[in-house]
Parts: sequence; C-alpha cells; structure tokens
Amino acid sequence: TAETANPFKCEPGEKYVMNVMVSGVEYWFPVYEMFKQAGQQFGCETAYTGTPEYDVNKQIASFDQALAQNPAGILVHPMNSDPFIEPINRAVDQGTAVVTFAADSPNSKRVSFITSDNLAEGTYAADAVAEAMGGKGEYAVLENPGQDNHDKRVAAFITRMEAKWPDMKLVGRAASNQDPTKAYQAVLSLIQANPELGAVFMPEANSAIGAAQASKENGSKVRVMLADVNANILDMIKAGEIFGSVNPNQGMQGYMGFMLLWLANHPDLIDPMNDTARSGKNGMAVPFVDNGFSIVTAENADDFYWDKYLKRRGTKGIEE
Amino acid sequence: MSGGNVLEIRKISKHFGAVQALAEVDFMLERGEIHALCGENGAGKSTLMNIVAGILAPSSGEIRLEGLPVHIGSPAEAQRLGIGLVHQEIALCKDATVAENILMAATNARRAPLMNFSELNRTAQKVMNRLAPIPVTRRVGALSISNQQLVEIAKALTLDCRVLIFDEPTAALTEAETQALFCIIRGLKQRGISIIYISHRMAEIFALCDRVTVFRDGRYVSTDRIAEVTPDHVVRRMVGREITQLYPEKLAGEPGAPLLEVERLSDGAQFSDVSFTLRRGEILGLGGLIGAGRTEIALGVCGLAPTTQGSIRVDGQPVAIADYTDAIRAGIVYLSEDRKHSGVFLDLSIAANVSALDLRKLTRNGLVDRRLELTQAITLCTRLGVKMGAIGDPVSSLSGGNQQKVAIAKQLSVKPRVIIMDEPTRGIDVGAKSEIHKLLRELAADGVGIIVISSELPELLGISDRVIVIRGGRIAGEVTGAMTEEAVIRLASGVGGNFADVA
Amino acid sequence: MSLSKQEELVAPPVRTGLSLGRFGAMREAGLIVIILALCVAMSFASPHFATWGNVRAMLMSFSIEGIVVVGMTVLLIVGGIDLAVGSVVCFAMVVGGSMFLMGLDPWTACLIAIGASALVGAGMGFFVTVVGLNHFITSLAAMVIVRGLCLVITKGTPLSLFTLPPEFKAIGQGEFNGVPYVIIIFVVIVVLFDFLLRRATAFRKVFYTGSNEKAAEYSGIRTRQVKFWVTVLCSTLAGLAGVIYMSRFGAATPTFGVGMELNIIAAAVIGGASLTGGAGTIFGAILGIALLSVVTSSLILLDVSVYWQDMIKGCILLAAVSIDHFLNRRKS
Amino acid sequence: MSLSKQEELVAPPVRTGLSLGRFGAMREAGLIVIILALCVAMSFASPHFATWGNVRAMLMSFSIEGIVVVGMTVLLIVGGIDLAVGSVVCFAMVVGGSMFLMGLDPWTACLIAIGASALVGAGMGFFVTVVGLNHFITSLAAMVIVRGLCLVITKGTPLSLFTLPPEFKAIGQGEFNGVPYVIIIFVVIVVLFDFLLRRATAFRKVFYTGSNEKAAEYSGIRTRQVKFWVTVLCSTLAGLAGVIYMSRFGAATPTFGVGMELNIIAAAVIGGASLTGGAGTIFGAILGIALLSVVTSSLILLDVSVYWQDMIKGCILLAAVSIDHFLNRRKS
Ligand SMILES: Nc1ncnc2c1ncn2[C@@H]1O[C@H](COP(=O)(O)OP(=O)(O)OP(=O)(O)O)[C@@H](O)[C@H]1O
Ligand SMILES: Nc1ncnc2c1ncn2[C@@H]1O[C@H](COP(=O)(O)OP(=O)(O)OP(=O)(O)O)[C@@H](O)[C@H]1O
Ligand SMILES: [Mg+2]
Ligand SMILES: [Mg+2]
Repeated sequence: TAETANPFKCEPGEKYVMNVMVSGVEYWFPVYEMFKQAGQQFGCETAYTGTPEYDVNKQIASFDQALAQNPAGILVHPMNSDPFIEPINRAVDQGTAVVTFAADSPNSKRVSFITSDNLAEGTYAADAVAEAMGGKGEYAVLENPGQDNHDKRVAAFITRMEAKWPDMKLVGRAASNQDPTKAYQAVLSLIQANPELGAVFMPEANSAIGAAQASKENGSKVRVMLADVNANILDMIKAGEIFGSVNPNQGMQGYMGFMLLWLANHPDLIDPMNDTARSGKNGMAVPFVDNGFSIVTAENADDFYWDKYLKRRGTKGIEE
Repeated sequence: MSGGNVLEIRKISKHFGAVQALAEVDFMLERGEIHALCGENGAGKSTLMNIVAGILAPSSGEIRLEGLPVHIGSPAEAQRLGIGLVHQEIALCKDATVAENILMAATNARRAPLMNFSELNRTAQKVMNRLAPIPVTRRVGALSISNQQLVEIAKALTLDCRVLIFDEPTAALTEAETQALFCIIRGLKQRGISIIYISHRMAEIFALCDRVTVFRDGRYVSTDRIAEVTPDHVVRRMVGREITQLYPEKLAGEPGAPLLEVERLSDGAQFSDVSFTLRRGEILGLGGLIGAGRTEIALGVCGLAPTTQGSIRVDGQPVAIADYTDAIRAGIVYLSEDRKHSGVFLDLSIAANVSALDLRKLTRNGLVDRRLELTQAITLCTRLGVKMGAIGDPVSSLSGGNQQKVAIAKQLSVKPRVIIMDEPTRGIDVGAKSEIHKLLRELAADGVGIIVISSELPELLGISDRVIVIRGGRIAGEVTGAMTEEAVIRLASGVGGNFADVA
Repeated sequence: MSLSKQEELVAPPVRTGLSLGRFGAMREAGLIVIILALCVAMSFASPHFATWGNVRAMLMSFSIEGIVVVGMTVLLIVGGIDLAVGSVVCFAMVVGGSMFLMGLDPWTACLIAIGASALVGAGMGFFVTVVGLNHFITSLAAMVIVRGLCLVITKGTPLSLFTLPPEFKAIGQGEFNGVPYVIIIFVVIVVLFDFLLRRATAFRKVFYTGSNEKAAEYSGIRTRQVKFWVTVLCSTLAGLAGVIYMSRFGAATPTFGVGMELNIIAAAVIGGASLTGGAGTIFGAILGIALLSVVTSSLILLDVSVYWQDMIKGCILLAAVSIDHFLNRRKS
Repeated sequence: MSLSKQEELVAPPVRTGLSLGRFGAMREAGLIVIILALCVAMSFASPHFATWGNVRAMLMSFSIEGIVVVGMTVLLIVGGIDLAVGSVVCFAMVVGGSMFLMGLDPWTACLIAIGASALVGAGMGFFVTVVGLNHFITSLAAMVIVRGLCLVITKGTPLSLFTLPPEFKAIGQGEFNGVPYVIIIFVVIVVLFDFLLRRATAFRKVFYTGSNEKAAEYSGIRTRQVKFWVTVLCSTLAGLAGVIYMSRFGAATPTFGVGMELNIIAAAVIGGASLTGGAGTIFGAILGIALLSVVTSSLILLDVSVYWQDMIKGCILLAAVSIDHFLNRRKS
C-alpha cells in the first residue's frame, strides 16, 4: 500500500563488495559502474576489491579480507570455480550473500550466478563470421587453454561451424595465451601454412591486437573476430581492421548482480507459495540470470567506449 | 738517506669490527729502495698495502706521497698517483686472455674507442716474456695457479708507477721464476722506482732488499738496514721468540713397510708412467719446475682427475679410485695448491671449514655435534696459530696465511693414512711453518705416509726424507741421502742427466 | 698467543636459534623489525587488520606457498634455481586429481602425485648433474614441459574434485582448535627444515657445495649427488604443496601457479638467500614471503586504488629490501 | 718450459668474424647447426616453411624482442639480470602513447618514452650500485612498480593510437624493398652491438667487470659506473623495443609484455650467456631467440594440438640445449 515506507532501501552500513582478479583491467569497470549505480539507488555502500595479479590464491586472500569486514554481500568473479567453494561457503555461513558473475562456482552455496551465455557468444560469433564469408572458407582459432569461459567460447564457435556451416574448414589452432606478440606470431604462421585463411577467432581482446596486425601485414584478408572490447579494438573495428566482437552486457552484469545480492538479503519481501518457510531456504534466491551480449561491429562501435561513457556519466569509475 | 721519502705512512689504524688489524703503524719508503715488510700471518701487512693501493679505507692516519698528504679512495686513484700492487690473492678475469689481463689498466686508461688486439697481444707478450713465455692469447682460466701468479706479476709491470708493491709474489713460484722476477725488480729499482716487498722467505729478503720493516700484531716493531741484521734477528722480532731449528729431525732409522704404491700411472696428457712407493713413516718430497705435472700426478692418485693407466696399492692391497671419495675411503687425502678456488669455503665459518673433510666423525644421529666441531676447530687452529676474531667468523675475514692454515687444519682434522700436500706452507710465516713441519713429522712418526709438493727448495729438502723429481710429466730421478739443491735443480731442468746420487 | 679471547671464539659456526640476546646480530632481525613496523602501522590504519579473521587470511594466503619456499631456499643455497615450481605444484594437483577421478583413493593418489613431482625433480637433477646443463635453463624447459603435461592430462579444463571425501578435504579446509591444518603443516615443515638446515650433516653438505663447489669436491663431498637430491627435494616439496592446494581448493586447474616461481624466489632472496649459492636461511625466506603477503593484504585493506596497488607494493618492497640491506651492512 | 704445447695455445683472443675455417671452433656453431637441422626437417614436413613469407614472418616475430635480448645479454655479461624488461617495454609504449594522445608529435613522444625507460634503468642502476642491492631483487621490484605505473597511466584500458600518422606507423609496419623496417632496425642493432661488444674498449670493460669485479676494480675500472650504464642500456633498448611495438601495433596495452623477461633471459642463456657474468655473445643470444621462435612457428605450421604444443616445445628446447652443450664440451 502507498503508506508503507519504501522497502527498497539499505540499512545504514549495509555494504556490498565486488571482487575480481586482475583488478586493473578494463573489463570489470562497466560492471562495477552499474553495480555502484544500483547501490546508490538503494542507498548502499559499495566497494571494488580484488588483486591485480592473475592468481587464484591471491584472489582468495582478497576475498577473505573483504569477508573479514562483514559486508552484506559479495559479487565475485571466481577465477577458478572449485577453489572458491570453501571461501564462498564460509561467507554464506557467516551471513554474507554471494553472487558469482561471468564465471561460476556451481558447487558452492552462492545464491545466484549471472553471466552472458558463453556458448551463445561463440555460436553468434561463428554465425557472423560464416555469413560474412558466404558460408565457405578456412578459419582458425587462437586459444587460452585452461581459462574456462574462454574455452567455452572457442568450443561453441567450433561446434557451431561444424553443425551449421559444413563448408567452413578449421585449419589451425594455436595458443596465444592473451599475449599480443604470441598472437601475432601465431597468425603469421597460420597464414603461411594456410594462404586461404579467411577468419580467425579468439575468445578475448588482448590477442586481437596482434592478430589484426598480422592480418593487416598480409593484405587484411583474414577476418579477426573476438570477444570483449576496449577502445583500441573499437577503433580497429571502425577502421575495418577487426571484423567484430561479441561483448557481454557488462552493465547488466553489475546491476543485476547487485539486485540479486540485495534480494537475497531481503527474503522477507516476498511470500511465495512454497516450502521456503519450512525448509529454511532463501525464498528470494534466483539461481541463474543471463545478462545478454551484443555483437559489436563498425556501426555500433561508438557506444562501447569506456572513456566516453565515463565522461557522459560524470563519475570516477571504480574509484568511488 | 737523502731524505727522499716517496711514501710516508703515519699512524695508520684499521679495524674490522672488533678486530684491530693495524694500530697506528708507521712506514717510510725511500726513493729507489727495495723495502721488505715482514711479520707473522695476520700482522697486517696486506691490510696496510691494501690501504695504500686504495682498496681499503683506513680508520685513521695519514698517507703522504712525495711529502704531500693524499687521499687514496679507489684503486683507480692509486694508479693515478703511481702506486701499483701485486695482490697476494690472485685477482684476474678468468674469462679474458692473458694479454687483456696484463694490459687491463692500460686499456682502461686508453682513449681509443676500439680495441687493437694485435698490438695488445704484442705488447703483452713482450712483458710476459720477461718472466716466462706464457702465450698471451690463452684464457687465464686455463692456466695453472703458478702461471696465473706470473700473469698477476706481469700485470703490475705494465703500470707506470713510482711505488710498486709485491705482496708475496713468489709464494707459488719456483727458483727459476723467482730469479727472473728478482732481475726485473732490480731493474725497476735502477729506474728509480721504489719497491715494497712482502715475503715470508728470509733468503729472498736478504738477497734482494735494502731495508726491512717488521710488524707484529698490527703494530710497527722496527726498521733496519738489511746489512745490519741477520735473518735470526728479523725472525725474532716477527715472532717474539727464538726459532732455533727451522726443520725437524729427519727419520732416524729405516722407513717401514710400503704404504702407498703407485705403478705406471698415466693420465694420457700431463704425465705418464709414474711409479713410486711411499713407505710408512717417511716424508716423500716431489720436486720439479712449474708445470712439471706434480699437481696432476697428485690429482690422479687421489681420483680428482681421471687417469688412463696404472694401478695404486695401499698396504699392498690394490684399490680402485674412481673419485675422491674413494681416495678418502682408502685413507688418502689431498691438500690443494689453490686455496681460494678449491681449498677453503670463503663465506663459511672457520669451524665449518675445518670439519668439511670428515663430517662423519662429527655426526651424531645425523646431526652435526656442534660442541665436538668447535672443540676440534679450536684445538687445531690454536695448534697452528691461526690469528682470528672468532671461530664462527667467515674464513674470508682471515689473512692469506691464516686461510692457508685453516686449509691445513681441515686436512689434519681427519686421521688419514696418506696425506698429499700441494704447496702446504704457501704464504705461511716462519713460526707457523716450523710448527707445521713439526706436526707433519709427528704424523709421520705415527705411521702416516706424507707426500709434500713444494716449489720452495729449502723447504722441500728440509722436510723430506727423500725427493722424487718430476720433469715433463715423468719421473726424472730421485734424490736421497745428502740432498743438495743443485741435485734437484739439475734433475728438474734436465741438465746433466742422471748425475744425481740416484740411490 | 694468537687466541687471546678464547671465550669469544665459541660463537656458533651457524646461527643456533632465536635466543633474545642475539637478536640484534641475527641476519633476520631487520626483516622482523620491518614486518612488525608494517603490522603496527596497519593496526592503527585499519580496525580490521589485527583481527583473527584477517591474520588467518594472511597466514592462509602464504602458508602453502611457504612450503615451496622452503625447498627453493635449500636449492638456492646449493647454487641452483627452479623456475618450474609453479608448474610442478600444478602438476601434482592435476596428477593427484586425475588419479582420484580414475577411482584411486585420494591418499594413494596424492602419494603418486608427490612421487611424480619428485620424478620431475629427478629429471631436472639428471640434466643438471649428468648432462651438465645449468639449473636455470633446465628448470625453464621443465616449466614449459610440465605445464604442457598438465594441459595434456586435463585437456585444458579444470578437474572438479567435488567428490573428494571430507576427511581428505579437511587437510586443506579443516581446523584444529580454530587453527587451520594448513597452517599447522606449514609451521611443522618450516621448523623441521630450519632445524635440519642448521644442524643436519646432510644439509651441511648443501652449504659446502653451494659455497664453493670445487672446494667441496676436494673435501670428498659428492657434490653432484648433493645437487641432485636438493633438486629432487625442491620438486617434492612443490608436489606436497600441490596436493595440499588440491585438498584446499577441491580442484585441479591446469593454469594454477603460473608465475608463482618469481614470487617464491623473491621471498627467498628477500630473506637473505644468495642467487650464487652458499647463503640463506629458511626462517629468513619465510619472513620474505610473509612480508610480500602483509604488503599485499594491507593495500587491499586500506582500499588503495587498484591502479596504484602494484606501484605502491613495488615501492614498499624496494624500501624494505633497502632498509634490510642497510641494517645488515651496519652490523658487519 | 712451463708450456710445452705452444702451438695449440694460440687461439684467438676473441672471435673476430665468421670465416668458414673457424666455424667449428665457434661457441655458436652448435646452435647454428641445430637451428639449420630444424629448418631442413621443417622444409620437408611443411611446404610452407621455406617460403620468404614464412621466413619473414619468423623474423618479424622475434626481431623486436631481439632488440631487448641484446640489452639483456650485455647485462648478463656484466653479471646482472633484468626482470623488468617486459614492464619497461610496456612502459615505453604507454608513455609514448599517452604523450601522443596528449598532443605531442609521435617522434617527440617516443623520444620521451625512451628517455623515461632509460630513467627506469638509471633508477635500478642507482639501487644496484649505490644502495648495493642485487640486480635480481631490484629489477623484480622495478618490474612491479613499472607495471603499476602502466596501470596508473592507462587507467587499465589499452590506449588506442589509431590516429598515429602513417609515416610513424611505417617504422613498425612498413618495408623497404620488401624488407620490413623492423627487421632492418633489428639487424643494424645486432650487428652494431655484436661488433661493439667484441671490439669497443668500453664494452671490454663490461666483460672484465662481469668476469671478476674485484680484478677489474684493481685495474682501475670503475665497475660501479660500468654496471650502472649497462643497466641503463638494457632498459633503454627495452624502451626502444617498446616504441617500435607501439608503432607496429598502433596501441599501448597495460598488460603488454607480461612474462616476456623469462623468454628474453632464456634466449640469452641458450646462446651461451652465463648467469654469473663474464660470458655471452650477442650473436649467440640472437640464435637463442631464433631457436625459440622457429620451434614455436613449426609447431603451429605442423598444426600440433594446442595441448601438446607446450610439452613438445619444452622437450625440443631441452634437447637443443643438451646437444649444444654436448657439442661445446666435445670441442674443449
Ligand atoms: N675483511 C676482514 N674482516 C675482518 N678481519 C679482517 C679482514 N681482513 C683482514 N682482517 C684481519 O686483519 C688482520 C691483518 O690481516 P692481513 O691480511 O693484513 O695480514 P697479513 O699480514 O697480510 O698476513 P699474511 O702473511 O697471512 O698475508 C688479520 O687478523 C685478519 O684476520
Ligand atoms: N686448470 C687448468 N686448466 C688447464 N691446464 C692446466 C690447469 N692447471 C694446470 N694446467 C696445465 O697443466 C700443466 C701442469 O701444471 P701444474 O701447475 O699442475 O704443474 P706442477 O708440477 O704442479 O707445477 P706447480 O709447481 O705449479 O705446482 C701445465 O702445463 C699447466 O698449464
Ligand atoms: Mg697478507
Ligand atoms: Mg702444482
């Protein structure tokens, strides 16, 4: 009823934390931007934490430290799924809600998982490439073996090609490990071995710079397709040096991540017709959310620049 | 006498932590003289020279050059002032050639941006030939330790100096090289260069020098004209007591049963067909010129270098020696001639150094018995008169001679059946030397077989019961009975053939 | 005569322990002071620092790596280096995990994993002592090969070991009276090896070999054997760390431990180990890794901007090492 | 007298050139043979291998890193090491890039970037020669600090330098008579430094200092100055490589060059540089990086499974180094 106070508000001191590894890289920023916005709308405190290193051990340490401050909830990108089971469970047991994003820890007690569908990303990327090539030609992939979401994208890409585009031929797989120089060398070699190479897909943005350069030096015949974006990639997409990218909807990841945490902390807002009261489960738990993704091409690339976005919004990004 | 003091050292003190190495010492060097500096091991000779050459900074005191006070902050500055030093410890760049090492200082001073190797080699070879014909294009690391010593000396000869310091240059040299060096030094003196000469060999000092200064325990004791003193005088001032008998009594009766029998040993390169027998209770000397292959023979016997032929028996039983551990098992130990490279562990404590050779003796339940280790180290070091701060100090804090004593203490810590000592008393002072000789004789009397390799002829003859002379990797002959230096030199150099009293 | 101050001579040849009187003379005193100073400052700066939760998090974050540091320190003392430790840690996880998934009980699987790690060490030892390559290049090749093996075994996907029995997971996740087992194991290993390194005859030979290999040979020590076994030891401890990680994380990821080697070596070097051999202590190395960990934790707790964290961390590291160097130089 | 076999001893003081007669005696002969053998094998295995396109691709792939290898080799010879090269390469890209974005013309921006890199080297040199830390720990700290600086400057996002003028991009992307400028620059630097290292007085001092610092000092060489300037040189060349990368990729990524240092050091060590100083040649080091590059390319050309690539690469590396070691031992 209208007289009741707005329930969608935080208690004083109710704090939500986002935790990631390699915290200095751009991918997380738009996620946190909307996480923060949701927090402000609810009157909550938010913080961005993590470790600059690509090291699960260090990320867990930073997670534990965030936990030691008793936040209301943590939105975490677990670098590896199972190592986070114990820390996440400890957090949940102490009353801190945990939501995973972009990568999951399915066997833990995390309340929700939000991500774009890596399989769909791979599939759409495959379709986009194949259509542009008229459904016929040679392609290769650059990989980062061992990184779960990257592996999924690559696998989906290849599966889709095999299933829907029988005339697309996979001619090479090389590990670039997110290193532009390795990607450069790999694509050069791939082009030498397969002069008819028409496309190369990689599941992340770092390799793309090298791959695009290699392609360019050989007459730009190779379409470079990737996942994720940054200013440089966008420029190259606009210039036609990169074919396109699939980019997860990071804003929704952050915003919905916050919402999921907040909701999990306020289960009394609903009264569902089920056994939650009896079983003691959290009735507000949303197991899975798909935040969607976009295909970035020369036409829409302008909308994905982080600095323009930041300027438009007038915030200080992760530093608030 | 002309009052022309080139170098005046006044009240120089130096301490390393608690150790007072030098206490207000004075030292005056006249123009064109050869001035000997004597003192026991650890008396502070090298420390003072290192201060003069800009390697160490004094704690207090003043240095005057040509009457003017100077500050010598680095070796580069010392060189600019015309002070050169032949180091006691060999300090050469092993990866560079002899020529580059000899002319390193010149290279450093040159303005030319590019090296001129052919000229470098020519110049260096000229300098080198004055001492010994070592080809200057060889890598220094491939030279034997005695040849490295020669390179170290040659290096100093290229410096344009007023004052040239030799810190025990002859410790690793034989007679021939020593004489060549003396010629050069006298030539330098002729040209007005002033020389400081440090040695533990009295004979050299009295043959070469004009004056002698004695230090004891970091203090100045005296300066005299050589003509006015005798070696006994100098030794008494150094040691503070009389050394009546330089070498112990020789073996009185017949030696015992054969202990170590080496038969037709060859390594296919450095020596061949070497056979000799060491008997219980005797001290056997090995003589020869530098490079004769004595060290190689010793290494071959001990399994430290591979051999291609020959057999070794201990107590009449043939033993197979594949590596040094086998040799130690068979009771044979070897003291290396190259103490810095293979004799001591410079950054480990004195005690740990002494116990390195036979850890089993000190081990209880797999652990090192520390008390036993300390007792052993202190006993041996006291016996050999090692001058040190604490037994736990690293060996690098000791003077050269004291490091050598630690190396010997290590050897004596085990009770071997055969000890092979390669240049055992290199750099060791007169007092300690006779102590070591006494020890060796006692060990021999206890039935230990001892082989001594020494380039110092008087020592070799003084300590050994019998001397085998090596020439070009083969046994040239044996000297027994009334041994003379002449006999050894003849065999060693091959002059006069089998003249010696080969028994 | 030459030994006037007999009493003074009975200083121990090697450091004997932590008696308070000798504190100032210890190599590690400087590091301890620096770490304590950091901790005190942090306790004032953040109310969360001096809580058991935070201390536990910090201890947990370096205790398994600490086991690897122990092996690396011994290897550095003998004059070697092992760039493959990160790969070997991962290898042990992956081997143990896949054995378990193939149906072995986890304890046997772990023994096999540790054995396999030891084998990697033996392989490196072979190339170093028999073939005659140096430790750097050998372990670099081993790092690549072993990482490759991990990829081959896992086909690139993390092994989920969710079904590990709880009594096995307890090693990595359980506690005893509120103290995690991991920390207990770590402390036991550190104390044991610190003691052995100072007292055991076998480890004495490691010092001799590292200080002057030639002189050690001339003292009848079989230096090649010593180097071989130390190389094996380092890999074995890395393997042990690997199975503990496996128990703690309940997973085996083929990319685990990438870049770990530099952190480990840095810890040992900060703690006084020399890259040219002959010097180093376990205790110092552990202080080294503790320092790295405290700095990282503090920056996170203080909510320092992620952009600045690396830079500040590097600067603190450099300052700490410089101060430590200065304190030690003053002493000698 | 003391030297019986005079003739045998007159080996040249330093290698003076590539005359065929001396080929067998060269330190690098083994590596050359190994690389050639690999190439011949590859030409049979893949029709694409022995094409100009592929050779060009391989040359391009290691030529910029090759510039860094040159600096690292000189630094290794003096007894140092630089773990920060990867960070410095990135730093130069980032500084040059952001200067350009701030409106400077790209040439000035690059000069500033190289200057800034040299300054990083000077900082490291200061800590090594004045404070007295070792190269390893100093450069490790520098690696973290400089990487942190890159993050601070870029705020974590790659700088897009798409607007770089074409005449500047030509450095990294253009060619002269079909030969890319990058390769020309690389060859010039390698030949220049190989010559200097063998013949220039200043660089001989580097050898002496690395071989025996004490001995060099006793000869009046200011070893601290030598070490300082070599440290600066290494960073400066890394900076140069950074701006060339910037020109080639038209971007400045804050994560560029992570882990590059190990590759660079490995190349130098494979080529005969010693981690303890005093030994190493530019030519050998370049062969080292060429070997690494040929192996990588071959695996891709042969379409080896990504899971097996690492393992095979490591094994080839180990085998190559062992063979090289064996060949060199045989000679001496
Ligand atoms: N770096 C050092 N640290 C501590 N003590 C030192 C150091 N260098 C020398 N000493 C001490 O200084 C004293 C003098 O040493 P020095 O080398 O000058 O003796 P020396 O007269 O040259 O002896 P020797 O005849 O054995 O060469 C010795 O007691 C030695 O232990
Ligand atoms: N490390 C080494 N590398 C190569 N050659 C060596 C080495 N050491 C010695 N030689 C060579 O071996 C030969 C024997 O020299 P060595 O000095 O061992 O003989 P020696 O009879 O023991 O002489 P010394 O009186 O110097 O002890 C010489 O030709 C020498 O150049
Ligand atoms: Mg001396
Ligand atoms: Mg000899």
